[in-house]
Amino acid sequence: MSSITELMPFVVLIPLIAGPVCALLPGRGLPWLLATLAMTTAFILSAMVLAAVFDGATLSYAFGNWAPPVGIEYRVDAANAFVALLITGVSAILLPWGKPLVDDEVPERQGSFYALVLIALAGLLGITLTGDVFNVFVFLEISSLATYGLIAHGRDRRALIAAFRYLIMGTVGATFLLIGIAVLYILTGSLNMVDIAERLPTAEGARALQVGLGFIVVGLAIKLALFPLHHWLPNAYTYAPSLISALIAATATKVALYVMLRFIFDVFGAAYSFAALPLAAALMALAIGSMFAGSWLAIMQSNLKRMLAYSSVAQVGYMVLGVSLTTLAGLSAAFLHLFNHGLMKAALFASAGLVAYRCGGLGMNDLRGIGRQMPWTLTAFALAGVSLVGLPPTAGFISKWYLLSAAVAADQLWLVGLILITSLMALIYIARVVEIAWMQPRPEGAPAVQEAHWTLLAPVWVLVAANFWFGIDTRLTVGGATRAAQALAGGVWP
Amino acid sequence: MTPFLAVLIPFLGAAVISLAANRPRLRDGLCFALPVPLFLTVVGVLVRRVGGDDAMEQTLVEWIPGVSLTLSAQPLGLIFALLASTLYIVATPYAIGYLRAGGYHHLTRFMACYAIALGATMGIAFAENLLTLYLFYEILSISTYPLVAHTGTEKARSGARTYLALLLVTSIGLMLPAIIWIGASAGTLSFTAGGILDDSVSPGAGALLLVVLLYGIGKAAIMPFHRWLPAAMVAPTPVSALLHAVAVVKAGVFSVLTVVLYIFGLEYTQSLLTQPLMLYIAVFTMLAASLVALRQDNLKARLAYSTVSQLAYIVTGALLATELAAIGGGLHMLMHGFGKITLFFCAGAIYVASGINTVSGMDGLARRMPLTMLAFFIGALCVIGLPPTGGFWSKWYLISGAWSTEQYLVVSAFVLSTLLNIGYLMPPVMRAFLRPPPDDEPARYRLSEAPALCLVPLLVTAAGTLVLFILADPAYRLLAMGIP
Amino acid sequence: MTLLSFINYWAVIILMMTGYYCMIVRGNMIKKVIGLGIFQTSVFILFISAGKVIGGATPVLREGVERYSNPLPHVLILTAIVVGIATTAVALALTVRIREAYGSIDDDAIDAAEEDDRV
Amino acid sequence: MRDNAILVVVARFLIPLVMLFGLYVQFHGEYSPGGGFQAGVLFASAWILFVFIYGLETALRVIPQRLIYALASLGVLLYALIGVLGVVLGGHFLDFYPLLDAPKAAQQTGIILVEFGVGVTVAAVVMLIFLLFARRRADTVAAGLDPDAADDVRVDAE
Amino acid sequence: MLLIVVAVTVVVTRDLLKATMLFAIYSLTIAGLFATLDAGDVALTEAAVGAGISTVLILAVLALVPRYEHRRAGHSLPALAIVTLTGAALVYASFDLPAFGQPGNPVHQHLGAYFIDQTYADIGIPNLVAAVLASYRSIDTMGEAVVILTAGIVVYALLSPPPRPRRGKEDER
Repeated sequence: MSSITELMPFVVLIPLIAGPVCALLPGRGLPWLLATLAMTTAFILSAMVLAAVFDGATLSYAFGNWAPPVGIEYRVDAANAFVALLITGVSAILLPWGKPLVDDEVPERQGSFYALVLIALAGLLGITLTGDVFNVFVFLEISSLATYGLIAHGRDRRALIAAFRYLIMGTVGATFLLIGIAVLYILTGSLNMVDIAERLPTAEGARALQVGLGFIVVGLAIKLALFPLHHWLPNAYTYAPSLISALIAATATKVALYVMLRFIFDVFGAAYSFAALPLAAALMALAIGSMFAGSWLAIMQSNLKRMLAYSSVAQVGYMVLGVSLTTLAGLSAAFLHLFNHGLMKAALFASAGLVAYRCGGLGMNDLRGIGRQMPWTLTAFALAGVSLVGLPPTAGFISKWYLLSAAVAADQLWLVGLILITSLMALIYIARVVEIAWMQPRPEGAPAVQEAHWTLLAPVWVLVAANFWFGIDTRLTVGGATRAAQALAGGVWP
Repeated sequence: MTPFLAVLIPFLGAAVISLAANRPRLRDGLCFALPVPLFLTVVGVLVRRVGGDDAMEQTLVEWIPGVSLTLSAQPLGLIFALLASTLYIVATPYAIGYLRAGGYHHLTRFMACYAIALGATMGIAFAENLLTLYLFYEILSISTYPLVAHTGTEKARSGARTYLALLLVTSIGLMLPAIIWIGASAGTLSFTAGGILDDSVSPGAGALLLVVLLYGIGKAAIMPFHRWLPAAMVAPTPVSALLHAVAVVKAGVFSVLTVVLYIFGLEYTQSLLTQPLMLYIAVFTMLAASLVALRQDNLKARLAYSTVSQLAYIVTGALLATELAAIGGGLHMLMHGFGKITLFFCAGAIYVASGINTVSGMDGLARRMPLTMLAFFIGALCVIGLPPTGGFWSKWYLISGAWSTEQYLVVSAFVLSTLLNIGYLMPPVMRAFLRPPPDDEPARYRLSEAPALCLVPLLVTAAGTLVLFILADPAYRLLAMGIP
Repeated sequence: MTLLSFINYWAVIILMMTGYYCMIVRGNMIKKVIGLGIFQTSVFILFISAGKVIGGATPVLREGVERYSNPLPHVLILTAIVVGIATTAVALALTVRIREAYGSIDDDAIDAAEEDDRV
Repeated sequence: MRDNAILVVVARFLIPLVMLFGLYVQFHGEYSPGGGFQAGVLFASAWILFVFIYGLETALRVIPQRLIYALASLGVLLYALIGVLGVVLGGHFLDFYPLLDAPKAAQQTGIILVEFGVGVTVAAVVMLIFLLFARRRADTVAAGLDPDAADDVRVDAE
Repeated sequence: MLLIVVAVTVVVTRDLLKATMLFAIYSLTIAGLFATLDAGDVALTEAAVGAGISTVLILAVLALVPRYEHRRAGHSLPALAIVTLTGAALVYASFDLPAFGQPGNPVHQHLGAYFIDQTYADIGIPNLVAAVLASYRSIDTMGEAVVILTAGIVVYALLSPPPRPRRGKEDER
């Protein structure tokens, strides 16, 4: 137990240190190799960490051996170990996949490119594991700054605009978070999450605290791309290099949601948060807005990556909806969907990336008849799409089952209808792509497209297989999600 | 020889067929071979079950706390599995022959999806609980979509869209919430003799659930959610024959029967407020679809509406909620399966051999395709329900069941519908045998049957309907085992 | 509490909102970056003024000084300033590239160019 | 500007002074305000002054761009190395006590070393960024483009 | 008050050069304010960063972009509403914030007191800010160094490829 505590911070530190090393490496092979190795090691470590906290334990690691709250601690329970496993796992699978695509899209200066990838991931992991509110801000900025840079690597010139607008929105979000942190600090004199939670009762009832909570939630909602603060997301996902789209789609919004929950539940306390502000109602309204706006806009898109990006907005809505039910079951469903959606979106973006790699464009016209020429890629896309729609036996079905059950258990039957309607909307946009790719003939004169190499396909299929595996064997995902919810809201919510 | 093996074989087969994509001979060989072990397995399970073994329950994994992915062999499911696996044997050569003769492409995709659909059908037949059934139900919907859209023409795509949309909208929008609701109230989803809902939901909720579930099982094609079935006729005929006359639609009515028998329970169903409502909707579907069928000139469309009507027989049987009627429904599933696949095989053979796909074009056809038309005649008899075919028995039990509950309206509807059946199935036969060909072109008189790969299967199934007339009793006893 | 004790906060709030307004309304990218700077610095003032103790001294230990201001906010703000300048640098680099790619750094012009791209 | 004698004289005098002050701030940070970050900025500004007076090419001959780029990473790595050293010697990450036997001296050593790491990174990055911005115009001209080309959209200047 | 005036002018002016200069003055004033609030380190940094580096950088960019801002059609009322709303929320909050500079405020009770009392015993250096920065909260500072490095790498990646002629539409391959 103690040795795993000693190793735990290295989930963050390995990529954080490997990043600068990567920046110094020349050529194309070495930086990639280092990045892959670093993320694989971090994945193994985080699996060990999750195993150690699975039965409800909490690990705490004090940096510099300064006991918290004086120093900064990393504090891990089932909730963040679960999220860390998703981040490291998805990136360990996607990095090997992305190599040829990166060679294609970012031919030069790959050392600095992979350095940014590692730093961005380290930042996300840092946010996930830390137990200090200011440290959240610092690591949030680390990952955001690296992400802006990575998005700007996209080949299309619109990538620059996307990065700039994301930068402005992201910085507003981070500054809002900072204002919230300032309020917390001024009222309690502490920065450690547990310590603040202990001291807050003296300040309860303060109007400032309500406002602080509001600022933190809004700031993180920007990062989360919750409707109506989602405008930065579609362009950023669309024009980023394929590897980056897949990586951030699978991880970044999830981390934002996690840390928002951490603030709501652990720092402010669920009892306070949901009483001080009409948080449940607000989150529910925004979640429903996200679900419908995201799904509707996804249907309207003619670019595959953009469509997937809007679909992410909708899926974030499901997660927030789970939280807004204010029951343990709803929160579990949110965590479950957080994990499963990471898997399915990674698979979808990865197969879309392969299509872009082989056929150049991602407009619906470029996709016509592509299924016959890239059967393995498009089959993977279709299967991951089945998971997104939420049909059995996929991970997406399991999330939806739990979300629906939670809504039924919370006597919110009308939500069941809304969830199902948006699922059917997902069906529309996925089925449309499948139909165009498989059932339409290739346009006259279009160049023949070759199926991607099996080394590229293998990681995508690993992700697809994971979608099916976790659709049948749900012990890890459901167990992890239930325990994560227990860790956050156990004893507070029914 | 377990249910699990029966489900596994087609899925493995699909994988092997895909891998053999680049070696057509090997692939075709695999396609021919695949139904045999499947059939033997189902027979093996049947023998063990009849021989007094238990239900051979197999749990693969605890899927969701309290609900497992479980398979078991129940009498009704065995009948269904036996029907599908038997017809799969004859349908495979027919499909290969038809596709070759028609010059279709993408045979690998076709055969792989065909196999997956069969696997899903086996899963539905052997499902031990509602969620497992739902799983395979959805796999069946998805895996048949590429088959319906197979030709890739605009018409095929739009038909397939309707098909998939209706099936998924009903199953996701109605069936899934109903399942969740039942799971939340009853605490279990296992199929249990006598039902599980009895005292866990209020009568009003139970009544609502009946409606939601019956419509949620869109594959049963109760009006107004029947549109997918005619839409699916854009598929190549082997698909229509095996899937839309047997596997898919029978999966729908099988689900209805199972839900009524093992989720609601017969007594509870009778007590529900909406039982008469749904019964009359089913009766209406039965008559209305027959009337529509009368007016269809396209042969496949006529058969499709006939299927809608015949499915409503089975749903009516289930909703009458008596032992006799339920057994009649189960038997009709079997008999209609054989009869309708024969008719579709014939329709396909006619199309392949002569390019004719309308009833009005069939004048004098018997001179060119006597064997096919003979088989068509026998199949029609079976669907109408006349001896010496198996269809007679199933209709007999259905009417007896209705009679015993003193639902005279339903009885008369059955009789009326039978007359309508004759009205829409006999004209093609009459035209083919009695009328002369439209012009005196000598070629029209030459004997030109469809290729052997198409012809033999349809003769086999036609013979099957006759054999079932004799074998109805064992089937009746098997079904009676499962109905309390 | 006197009105005086709020003036500090209110001044900060006004500054904050000025910067915020500049960021979201101004179409020019340089202006947005400057607005960002103003917005962030005003939050820094909030922290630093929270750390002030009236009659305190700079937190460097010396003989004969009893009361020091709180060092912790200073540390946080040092970090935050660094983060701020890092963001500014990235934003400016992006601005340069955008100008090169689009020939303008104004939102309206770029929106127009985006429309062209989409066609 | 190289021709302006007065400027050169002043600069020759000023640049070492600023650098010296930078070093003072770097290593005297424990006693008075200042530390790695400020020192890095000061050092970089001395370098920028140097660039203004002697030109970019001369400056790059003294410290080439690749070196600046490498130093930026090396500074962070120095910081991380000290952190890992704490773990290797049996403590936690960034634990300075295990570095030396005397606790206070150990802490001070650790602080000085990590501050030096920060200083190196900051100086290198500021130099790098300035370098890139300053060179951009020259690069643009070299690429045959006119950096002052009118905007695609009409400018309605005041 | 001076700050507000300067800030508003910065926002209003459309001459970017003027705005930059005013922004530098703004930063310097802030630095002075920090110094009077006993934050010597922060004042020094703000002066170096706000008035120094960012001014130099913006100036360097202004050499590459036009000096004047375009006039924008109309004012954005929704934006103004959002800003007012946010401001109002903060004013609402400010009523409950502790009074300025009182030693009894929570901020000074807990960690602040620890650092002032214990640092010399723990570490033995007089500059508390340096001690907290580099030892107690050293992982934050490492994060800060990484942020700077990231900025360096991003700018390097963005600006080191040679400029290309402007095109109407970037070709895809």
